[in-house]
Formats: sequence, structure tokens, C-alpha cells
Amino acid sequence: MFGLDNKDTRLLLVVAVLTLCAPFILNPFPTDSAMAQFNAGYPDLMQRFVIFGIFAIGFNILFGLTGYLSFGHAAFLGVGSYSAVWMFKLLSMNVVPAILLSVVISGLFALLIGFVSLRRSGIYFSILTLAFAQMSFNLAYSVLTPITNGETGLQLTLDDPRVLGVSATADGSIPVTNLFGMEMRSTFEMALGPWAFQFNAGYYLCALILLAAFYLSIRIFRSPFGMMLRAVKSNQQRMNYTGLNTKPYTLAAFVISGMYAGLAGGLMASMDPLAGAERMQWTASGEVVLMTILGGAGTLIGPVLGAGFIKYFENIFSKINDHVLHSWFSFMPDGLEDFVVFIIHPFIGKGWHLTLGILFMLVVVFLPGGLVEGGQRIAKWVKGRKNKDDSASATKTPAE
Amino acid sequence: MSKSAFSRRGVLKSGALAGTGLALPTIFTASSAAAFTNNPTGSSVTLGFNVPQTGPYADEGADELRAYQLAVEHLNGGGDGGMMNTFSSKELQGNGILGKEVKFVTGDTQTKSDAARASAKSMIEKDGAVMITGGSSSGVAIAVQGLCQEAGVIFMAGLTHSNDTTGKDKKANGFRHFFNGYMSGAALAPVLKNLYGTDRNAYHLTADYTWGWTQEESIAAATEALGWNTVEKVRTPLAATDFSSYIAPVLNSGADVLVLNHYGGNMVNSLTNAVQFGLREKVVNGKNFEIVVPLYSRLMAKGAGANVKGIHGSTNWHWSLQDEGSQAFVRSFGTKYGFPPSQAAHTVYCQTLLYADAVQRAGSFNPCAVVEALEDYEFDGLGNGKTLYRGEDHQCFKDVLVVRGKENPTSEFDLLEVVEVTPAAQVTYPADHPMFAGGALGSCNSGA
Amino acid sequence: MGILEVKNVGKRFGGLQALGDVNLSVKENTVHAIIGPNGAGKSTLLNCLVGKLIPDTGSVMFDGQSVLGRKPYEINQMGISRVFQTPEIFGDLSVLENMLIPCFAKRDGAFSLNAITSVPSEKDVLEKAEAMLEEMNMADKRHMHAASMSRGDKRRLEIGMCLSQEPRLLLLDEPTAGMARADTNNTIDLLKEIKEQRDITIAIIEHDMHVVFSLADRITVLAQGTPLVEDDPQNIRGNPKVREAYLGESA
Amino acid sequence: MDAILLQILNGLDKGSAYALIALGLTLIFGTLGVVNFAHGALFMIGAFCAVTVQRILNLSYEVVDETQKDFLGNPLKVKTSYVESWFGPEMGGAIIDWAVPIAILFAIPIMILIGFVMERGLIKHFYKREHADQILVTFGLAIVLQEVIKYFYGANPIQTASPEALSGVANVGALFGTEIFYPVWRIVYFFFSVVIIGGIFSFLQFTTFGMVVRAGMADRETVGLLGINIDRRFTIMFGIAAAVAGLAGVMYTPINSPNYHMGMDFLVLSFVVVVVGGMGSLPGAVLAGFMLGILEAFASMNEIKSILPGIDQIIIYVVAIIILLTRPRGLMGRKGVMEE
Repeated sequence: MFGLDNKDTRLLLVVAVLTLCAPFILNPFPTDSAMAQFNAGYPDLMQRFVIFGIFAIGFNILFGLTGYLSFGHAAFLGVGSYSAVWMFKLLSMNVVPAILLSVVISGLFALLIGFVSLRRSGIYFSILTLAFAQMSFNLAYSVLTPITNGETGLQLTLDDPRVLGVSATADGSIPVTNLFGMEMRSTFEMALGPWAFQFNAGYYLCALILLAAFYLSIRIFRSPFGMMLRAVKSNQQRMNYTGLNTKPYTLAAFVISGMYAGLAGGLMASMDPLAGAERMQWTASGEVVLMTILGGAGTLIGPVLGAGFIKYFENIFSKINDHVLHSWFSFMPDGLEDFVVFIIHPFIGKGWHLTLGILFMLVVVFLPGGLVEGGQRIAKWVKGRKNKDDSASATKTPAE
Repeated sequence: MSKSAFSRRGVLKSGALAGTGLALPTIFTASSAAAFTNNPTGSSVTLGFNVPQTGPYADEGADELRAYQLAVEHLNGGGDGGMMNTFSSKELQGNGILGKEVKFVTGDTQTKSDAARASAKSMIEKDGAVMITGGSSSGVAIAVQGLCQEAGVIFMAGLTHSNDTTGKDKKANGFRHFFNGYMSGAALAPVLKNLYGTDRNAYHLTADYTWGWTQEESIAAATEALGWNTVEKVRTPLAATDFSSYIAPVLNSGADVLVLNHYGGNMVNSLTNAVQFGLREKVVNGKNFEIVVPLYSRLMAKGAGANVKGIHGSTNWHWSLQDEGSQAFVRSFGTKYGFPPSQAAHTVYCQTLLYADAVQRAGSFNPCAVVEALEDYEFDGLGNGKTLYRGEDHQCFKDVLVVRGKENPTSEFDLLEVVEVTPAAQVTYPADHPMFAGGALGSCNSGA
Repeated sequence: MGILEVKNVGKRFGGLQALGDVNLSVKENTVHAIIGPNGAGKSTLLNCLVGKLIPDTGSVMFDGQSVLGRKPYEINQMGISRVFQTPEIFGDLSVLENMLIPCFAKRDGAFSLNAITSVPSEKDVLEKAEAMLEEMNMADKRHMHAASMSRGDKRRLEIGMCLSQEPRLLLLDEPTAGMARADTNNTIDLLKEIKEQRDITIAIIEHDMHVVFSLADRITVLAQGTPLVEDDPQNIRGNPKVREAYLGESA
Repeated sequence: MDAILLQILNGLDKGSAYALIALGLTLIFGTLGVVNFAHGALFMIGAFCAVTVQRILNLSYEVVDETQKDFLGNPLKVKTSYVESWFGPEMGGAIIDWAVPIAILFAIPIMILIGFVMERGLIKHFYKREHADQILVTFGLAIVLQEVIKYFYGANPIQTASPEALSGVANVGALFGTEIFYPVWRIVYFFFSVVIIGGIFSFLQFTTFGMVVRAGMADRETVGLLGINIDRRFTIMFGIAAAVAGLAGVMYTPINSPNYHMGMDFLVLSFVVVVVGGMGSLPGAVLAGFMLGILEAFASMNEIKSILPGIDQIIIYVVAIIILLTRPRGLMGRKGVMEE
């Protein structure tokens, strides 16, 4: 289907089902239960999962296929966000032109940076991209404040000179982002017994774009172009002596992944019209590197998993506090309860970084291929057990 | 199908009650049931405490969280009641807010506007928070204030000192109790005049982002009004750790006062470096060289150690104040945690009480009712003397403290001493002051 | 006039004159071997032919066109393919993919943003690659990870990859270096087959005299960066100068 | 002129810190082939060794003083440190005053031990893994280390002063016949780093151990084939690199109050220094460290900033880009290292 082979079609369908049913899947616990803390099915976080998924998918096209490790990809995300917010300020609150502009501008920016950085390879390339991104961040935070609004981030105001649309709504507030009239923040809620599920228009737009981005990434992976990119990673020398010019291949991959980052940035701004400079900081670039490696670089689904993993910890674990812990363990005798809370305390709330750091180490030590390898091992183990059962029963039967 | 701007968990709860569990799932849609975002319909109300828990301001965030928990305890009738007893309004009964038990959720801003908004959104969308408060930097406060305006919840700013928070970026749903750069300048100027005279040459080192700029502008204007000359204004990168190359030129610039418009780690390092370079022992133009740190905080003073001795600055509040309100707060905070509260803790405690009181007086959690109750509200007993929440820009006008690094501290908390309490009238400015111009409050948004 | 004309080529590395004044003419459809002791400048010469190095002096003409100043991939597109001393293949890719890449390069040129069609849908290229694998007797290994093959198989694959580009000149850099005797003989047989079945010119740099004398139509002996002598194999065998400079040493 | 001399001094001083951190980083990279994102954390731990020594020396008992009140109005508990009560206020005070130099003795064994544990326990399993995996695991480790420090010491900077005797300013201008006052401790830091760098170089140059390590850096396989146990030596090198980073941290504390994220602040910069110097090149790292330090100092001068606003924000990166574009492998990098 869709020009994909069976395996890829299955993967795409699985991802489609997962993203479209995310409001259910991510909210497994009843709203009032103690475990509701772990629910992730609210619009903002779901949007973030999907948007960072797009970012990581794009990054993986560069890093996973060509092996070029960019440490400055957040710059494209940031540029995308700024472009989108400027579009909202100047043109229209419709997200379509904003997203288009952010993809185009970040593509051009990637072309420029890629053209220079790709003159070097290996760590020298990484440091060049890092240097460009840090320059962008430092300037955006300070000297470029008229364009970026510096520390606070670029926001909408009540006096934006919007060409198509009004500066302020009748009741004196800033108009909201929309897709041809459908407000991105509008949410449909469904209560199902003790459960509550939220269906957000913005999330579904992001989800559909993620599916398109994912589909495109599969096509790229399976195309001759994708094969050439893998060949670049494998042996550039042989590429050159096979009559292939590696530079445009890597540059194309760089620009494509920069456009993915811009798309993610534009979507972020469309969901929440603010573009902060720290989106371009090296830590943000490092984050997408970690997402990709954590999930499994070079695999199709890995980066999306990695993005979800990190964003989940950032948003869910950081919100667990001692109060919540006490409410979970209140069934225990007092002394024991305090002890358990004391033990867990360093790892939650303000300690969420610690937990994430430990998990990075565990994953990379025990699952060299990232989370995808974890999944494969589980699948193998399940299959193996089934086979063993089968063979066990097969050997048993004659014995009886 | 209906559309609503943000989650309405309160409604969902009643929806859940209406349903009869799994056997008979009820699909409930929020139609016109809610009058505003996250209307608390159950027996409790949830507040969102959004503070930096990781990153350079984590300790301030931790102190803010302590104060919030204390405030919640007091609102729910626990503890000794703290400043609720000294507060001029006696509406709060110690039975929660409007009889609803106060619950809270916490989040990590990471001192990044993106992360802060994500965290605030999760409080609004997932936890049904009806008010968001916190923050330890102006960028974050402004970003979250904007979000709360869009979402239709109240934002009670924490530690944010930029003029912009209630200046060009002010919002109808946002309120600031903390003082600002202009007030620092206005409070410091007379003291500096008395101490150092009117013939001085000031050299500014300024953190290169919006907060730094507004403070630099405020202090330069205030000191120039005294007759001081501003020799140079130098911007330093936020990421700078070693300020030696910025301090060194001061030596030969002919300046005799160094103004450090830095906060947090930047301030600790720039002050340490300035002292290292022997600036304090220097005599320029026949006068002793002086250093001024316009925005002081005890936590920062601790980081700079002995270097703060004798250095002047301004602060919103200090635990050594002897008024009834401050004493009550220090007592209940100190008894619970074993050390005195910081100014960040004080301001967020006040903000929580002020919000609760406003709801109580308005008789509703509706943000627009709360805004109305807070605008032009005058109160006393919260440690800063008589205070006005001005309706035009949602800024509190109250006394500002000028403090000095103590020469002989008796304990690790006893680092600053109050030199002067500048009365509110002296730091008050018209709402249309040029430093606060541009931008408008807009109208309150209840999310309906 | 040969298909490859090297005239007065010199190359210096700092104080070392790697190539003195090299003149060489490779006739079309012959196997031309370049031999010489270690440090004679064989590899430097080869690198000058494929664009990896640019000589200080002289000219290199391929089929009447200068190759100097062109990038390796451009020279390859002109019709020169190179086999390396240690096989250079795409180790992370499957054997079939290894074969597909030169076929795509032949069809689509140095760069093509062919990002939407899938590899299996490119029937013509696929058939060509499969045919070449068949010819190299590697069809059964098509899904193998290329890096996991034996050295001999890697060499076969590399030669196959070069041939699939239908080059006019094939450069071989010590193709049997480090191989066991059996693998060496297989490679000789393969090269003989290629020579007989295709219209192709082969230039080979080799240490192993057994290989040289089994394949070469013409031999150039290089010593200290300059050609000592160029002649037919049987004459080289008897040439005392060569014996002295080269064979004598190793014998 | 004085202003320029002063900025050169500042640059040398900044450069000392960059060079020391970069030296260890490039040493680990050159010997073990590991990209160590936890190296900044080692610098930070070194700084906290100084903080810890200061805390230990300040361990005190409390005496209730009825005449003074604490912040709650209770009688004040006056703290007296054990050191002072044992050695008398004068001697004890002097010992506490010299906490940072004392911390050097304390930090060397601790840092070497941490280095050994890190290498044996974690890093050695990653020699053969991809650089990406090394980055992920060492980054995770860096986060864990800094969070542990934050848990025990808080997020605020902690002041650790230099000894009274070394904390004033000295007139270094006397050498040039003018007056330039410069902080004594910064001069100490510069000479300290020169000694350490000189020590490392002579160690590698003149000892057999150093020769083997250098040979191993050039060609690990061959040295391994010679039957030399290169692994053990590399473990020791890791310990040494950790100690160098740690000592740089200890000595840095009086310059800037240490905090838990100072390692991350230096991490990116030190990578830039290493790469500009050329991956795996020790002299390159030192040269690049001092060069970037001096350029950074000059870029922050008003005269330059008024022409190019914001140049001090980006100077390091601009220089890095220019150097990498003109010299493909940095100032002194070897071919083929880390280019895949």
C-alpha cells in the first residue's frame, strides 16, 4: 500500500493507530486515581510528543542515514518558530502560511549552514554545526532582540499589524491560531466513566503531519537516494570512486532534515504562539541527538520513541512532588511511608534530570541499539517462548 | 460537539459522577456548563506552582516551593496561620478558599520560557489549575503571563524584576507583587546620594538581555538625575562565567562607581571578580571606588560570600524587618524549615494569600471577578507596609528596602542589613511612564 | 596513441621526489602492469591518475581529455574505475545493495535526488545488478552483510562493482595483496575472464610476479619514481637492469 | 597599551582553564578514542573537592550564646570549628584560610580514583562502540554526577575564597615599567596551569610509560601487538586526565564560586578548544586554549564591541569556524582522526 512493502505499511498503520488513538492510550488511568499522575493524554504534551517526533525523524534522516552528527539542529527549529510567529504577527492567524514559511526559511538556513559545515566531516562537522547554532542562540538572546524579543521569546501582542485578520478580537484579546477557522486550541472532551479523554484540534493537525512526515521518511529510507545516504555513511571513498558526488547527497540530507526541524518549529509556534531563544541552545540540539540515539539511530520508529521517552520524563516526572509520593504510599505504616518517600525523593520532581541520566546510561549499556532493540528483544523473547512452547508440545505429543 | 478553549476538569468530574462507572459509560461533553476555565466544582481547588527546580535558580525555586506549601497549609487552617493573622483583610477563614480545600501541583520551569509554558499548560490542561504562580526570572514570568491570559486563568508572578512584566508586556490576568527595576533605581538613588555624593562617574556592567537592559535604563536614569555621570554601559553575555575581561577596563575608565546589573550566578561571579581586581581598595578622582548591585538577594549574597560586605543594593523584602507581618512570616517559615525565608519565598507567599483573599472577597474563582477584586486594592500587614495593587498595570506599590552587605554576620543567614526603607510614595511612577510604555493590559479573559 | 597517456608527470612531497619524470602509454584493450620495488612511486602514480593527488608537473590524458584538476568522481564518470589494495566496499550494506549503487551511478550520474521511488521498483537497475552478481558467482550471497564476507569475496564484489559501471579503464592496486594462494588464483582467473570477455583496458599495479606474468601484455618497471624500462613480459624477464633493480632484490 | 596588556593577562588566565580542561579531554580522546562528555563534570567535581575540604575544615560545634538572638528570637548558637579549637584561633584560622591549596592534596587521590572507577566500570566497555553511544553514555553520566552534587550542595554558587595572603592584587606592570594591578590568585592559577601542562608533557616525553602511551596514541594496534599491556596504561592515563581536570577545578574555585552546572558550562567550550586545536593533539589543545582565551578577552573590550556589537557573544564560535574552514583538522590535528 502507498508504494510501501508489507512490513513498512504495517509499521505506518501501527503508528497511525497509535497517534490517532493517543488520547486514549496515553490516559490509561482514571482521572481521580492516584496513578493519574502518569497520564500523559493532555493536549500540550501530546502535541509535544508528536512535534518532537517530527524533529527527531528529520534528524535521523541526516544522522541515521549519513552518520553526520549535527550538534546544531535546534537552530533550525528555532528559526522555524520565529518565522511562524512573525507570520502570525504580520499576515494571518491561519497556521498554513506560518508552517509553510517556517519550512522554507529553515530550509534556506540549513542550506547555508550545511554548505559551509559539510566541507568537513566527523567531529569537525559536529563542532561547526554547534558553533553556528550557538552563535544563533547567543545573538537571538541579545543583539537580535528586535527580531527575536530575546529572553522572553517572540510573542503575539494586541497591536500586531496583521494584514489578513484583526489585531485584537472584539473582547480585547489576542486572536488564536487556527486552520481555516478551526481553532488549534479547541478541545473536545469525553468522559467515559471515571476516565476523561481530550481530543484537541491542534494535536490532530500535528498527528496528521507526523504521519505524513513519517511516511515521507519511510519513502526516503527505501529510495535509491536513501541507499546512497547509507552508502555515504559506510564508505565515502568508494562513493567517490564510483562516480558519485557525496557533497550534494549530504547537503540534500542536511537540508531535508533542517526542513523537518523547521516544520517542527512552525508547528510548535502554531500550537502555542511563542518562540523562545533557548529553543536554539546547544542543549536543545543535544536533546534531539539523545532522542535519536536513545530510540535507535537509523531505525524508522526509534527517533519517535526516543522523543516520547524524553518528553514524558521532562513533563511527567518533574511534576511528581513529595506530596504526591505521600499520597501514593499513604497505605503504608508511617515510618515505612516516610522511608519509601525518602528513597524515591531524589529521583522525582527536581530530580527528574537524575532519573533521565541514569536511564540514558542503562539504555546505552544494555540496549546498544536503543529502545528499538529493546522492543526487538522483547518480541524475540515472546516469539522464542511461543516457539519453545510449540516445540515442547510437539515433542510431547508423540510421547503420550 | 462543543468547543472549549482549555480543559475543564471540574466539569469532567461532575460528568464522571453522572456516569455509572464502566458498565454504563456516559459520554459527557462540556457544553455551557462552565462559566470559565477550570471552574472548581468539587470540594477542592487546585493551584499551580511553577518554579525553577532544575538549572541555576533551583535553590530559589525550592525556597518558593517551601513558601507555597506554607501558604497552602495556612489557607487550609494548618500551622500558626502566618501572615494571615496580620493581613489587613480578614476574609480568609482558614477553611481553604471559598470553603474549598486548597490543593496544589508543582512543575519545573527550568528557567526557560518554553519549558515554563509547557509546565503551566500541563497544570491547566491536565490538573485543572485555576491559578498559576511562580517563576524566578522575568523572561519566564512574561511568557507564562501571556499563556495564562490566553488560557483564562490568573497568573500571580513570583520573582520578576523587569519593568516589562507590568510595563510593555503587562496582561489583564497577570499580577506582580515584586518590585521592579524602576523602583530599585528610585529607592537607591537618594541613599547613594547621601553616601557617595552627587559627583560620581558610574560604569555599568549589564547582563545582555531584556531584564538587564530595563534595570540599566532605570538605574542610569535615577543616578543621572542625581547629577552622576554615566561613563560606560557594557553588555555582558548571559553565558559569561569569568568577568575579568569586563572588569579590567573599569580600572582605567575614570569611573568611581561600578553598577552590576546582574542577577544569579552572573552577579555572584561579576561581584567576586570585581573584588578580586581590587576595585574596592581603589581611590579614583580622590574618592573611594564603590560597587552597587541594584537587585540583591540573600541567596546570591551567600554565593558571593565575604565579597558583599559593605555593598549596597535594593531588595523587595528581608527577614530582619521588624514589622508584625514579617515577623509572623519568619516565625512560621523558620519554625517549619529551620532557616529564614528569602525574598522570593516572601513574595510568592504574599501572592498566594492575595489571590485567595481576592477570590474570597469576590465570592468566585472567575478570573474576571478576581481581577476586579485585586485592581486598586489596598492592603497592609504583609511585610511591606501599606500596599496598593494598582489597577492600571497590576503592579504593587509598596516600600522598597535598601540593603547593605553586613560587615560582621552572626550567622550564615545574616548577610544583609537594611539601610533604609524607602516609602512607597517615593518609588511610585505614573502608569504611562516612558519606561513602561507600549503594550496594554487588554481585558480580562476567563476562558469562556 | 594509447587510451591513457601520462607525460612528464612529477610529484614532490616536501623533500622527497616521489615521482620524477614519468611517461607512460597504456594501449586500449591491453593489460598493462606497473611493477617496482617498495617506494618506487607506484601508488603515487595511481593516485595521480584518479584525482586523489594532483601532480606538480606533466599531464595525464584519458581518451584525449585531461584528467588533471578533476575530482575523483568526475574522473570515474569519464570511464576510469579503481580497485583498491584493501577492498573498498560498502561494509554496512548488503551485497546486492553494493552492486546496485554503481548501477545507479551509471544510470543517474553523480547526483540524483531520487528520493520517492523505492529501490525494488527500479527494475532495470535491479536486473543489471542481479546479472552482475550472477556473473561474479555471488548471487547466493546477495542478502549477506558485505562486511562479513571473506577477503576474496570482497575483492570479487569490488571488481564486480567496478565492472558494472562499464568502465573503459580498470585500475587495480595490488588486487591480490594479502591473499592466500587459492584466492590469488581465483582472482587471476577472474581477471583473465574479464580480459577475454570484455572490451576493457586494465592497468595493474602488482607485487606478485606470478600475477603479473599471468596477466600482463605490457610491463612498466618503476624505480625511484622514474620508469626504468617498458617492454613485453618475456623481455622484462630477461632484462638485467630489471633483475638488478627489482627482481634481484626480492629473489 | 596597559589596557591591552591587561587583556592579554586576562586571556592567558581564561586560557589556562580552557587549556587544562581541553588537555585532559584530548588525552582521553587520543589514548582511548572515547568522546568524553563527562569531562566537564570531572572539572566540577574537582571544584567541589575544594568546597568539601572547606566544609570539613569548618566542621564546628555549637555553643549557645544567651546574649545574642537568632532570627527566630531564640538564643543564638555560636559555631566554632573544631580546627580552630584544636589548633587555636590563629593557627586554626590559617588552616581554614588555606582550604583551597590543601584541597589539592585531597583532590589528587580522589580524582585519580574517580577516573579509575569511571574507566574500569563504564568507559572501557565503550572503546569499541560508536562515538554516538559514547556520547550518550558519558552525557548520561555527566547528568548523574552533577545531579548528585546538586543534591548534596544545592544549586547556588558556593563561595570558596583563596588564602588571604594570595587574594590581593599585585603590580605585574612593574615588569614592563608601568602599573598594572592584577589579582594574585589569577597569576597563581596561570603558573599552576603552566606547571601542570609542563608536567604532563615531560611525563609523556621523557618516561618510558609516556613513550608507550604516545606510541599507543599513534597506533594502538601495533603497540598492542608488541605484547605491551596498553589497557592498564590507558586506565592510568584516564586517572591522570581526571586529576588534571579536577585540579583545574580546585584551583578555579576562588576565581568563580563553583556551582553544580559549571562543568556543563565549560563542556561545549572545551570541545571547541579541543577541536580547534585538532582532535588528539596535546600541543594543539594547549595552543587553542590560550588563543581562544586571549581572543575572547579582546572581544570583550569596549573599543571592539562598539564596532561589532555582540562580538563577545560569538567570538569563540567565529574563530572556530574560521579555523576549521581554513585548517581542516584544526591547528595541529592529525589526519584521519575522528573524521568518519
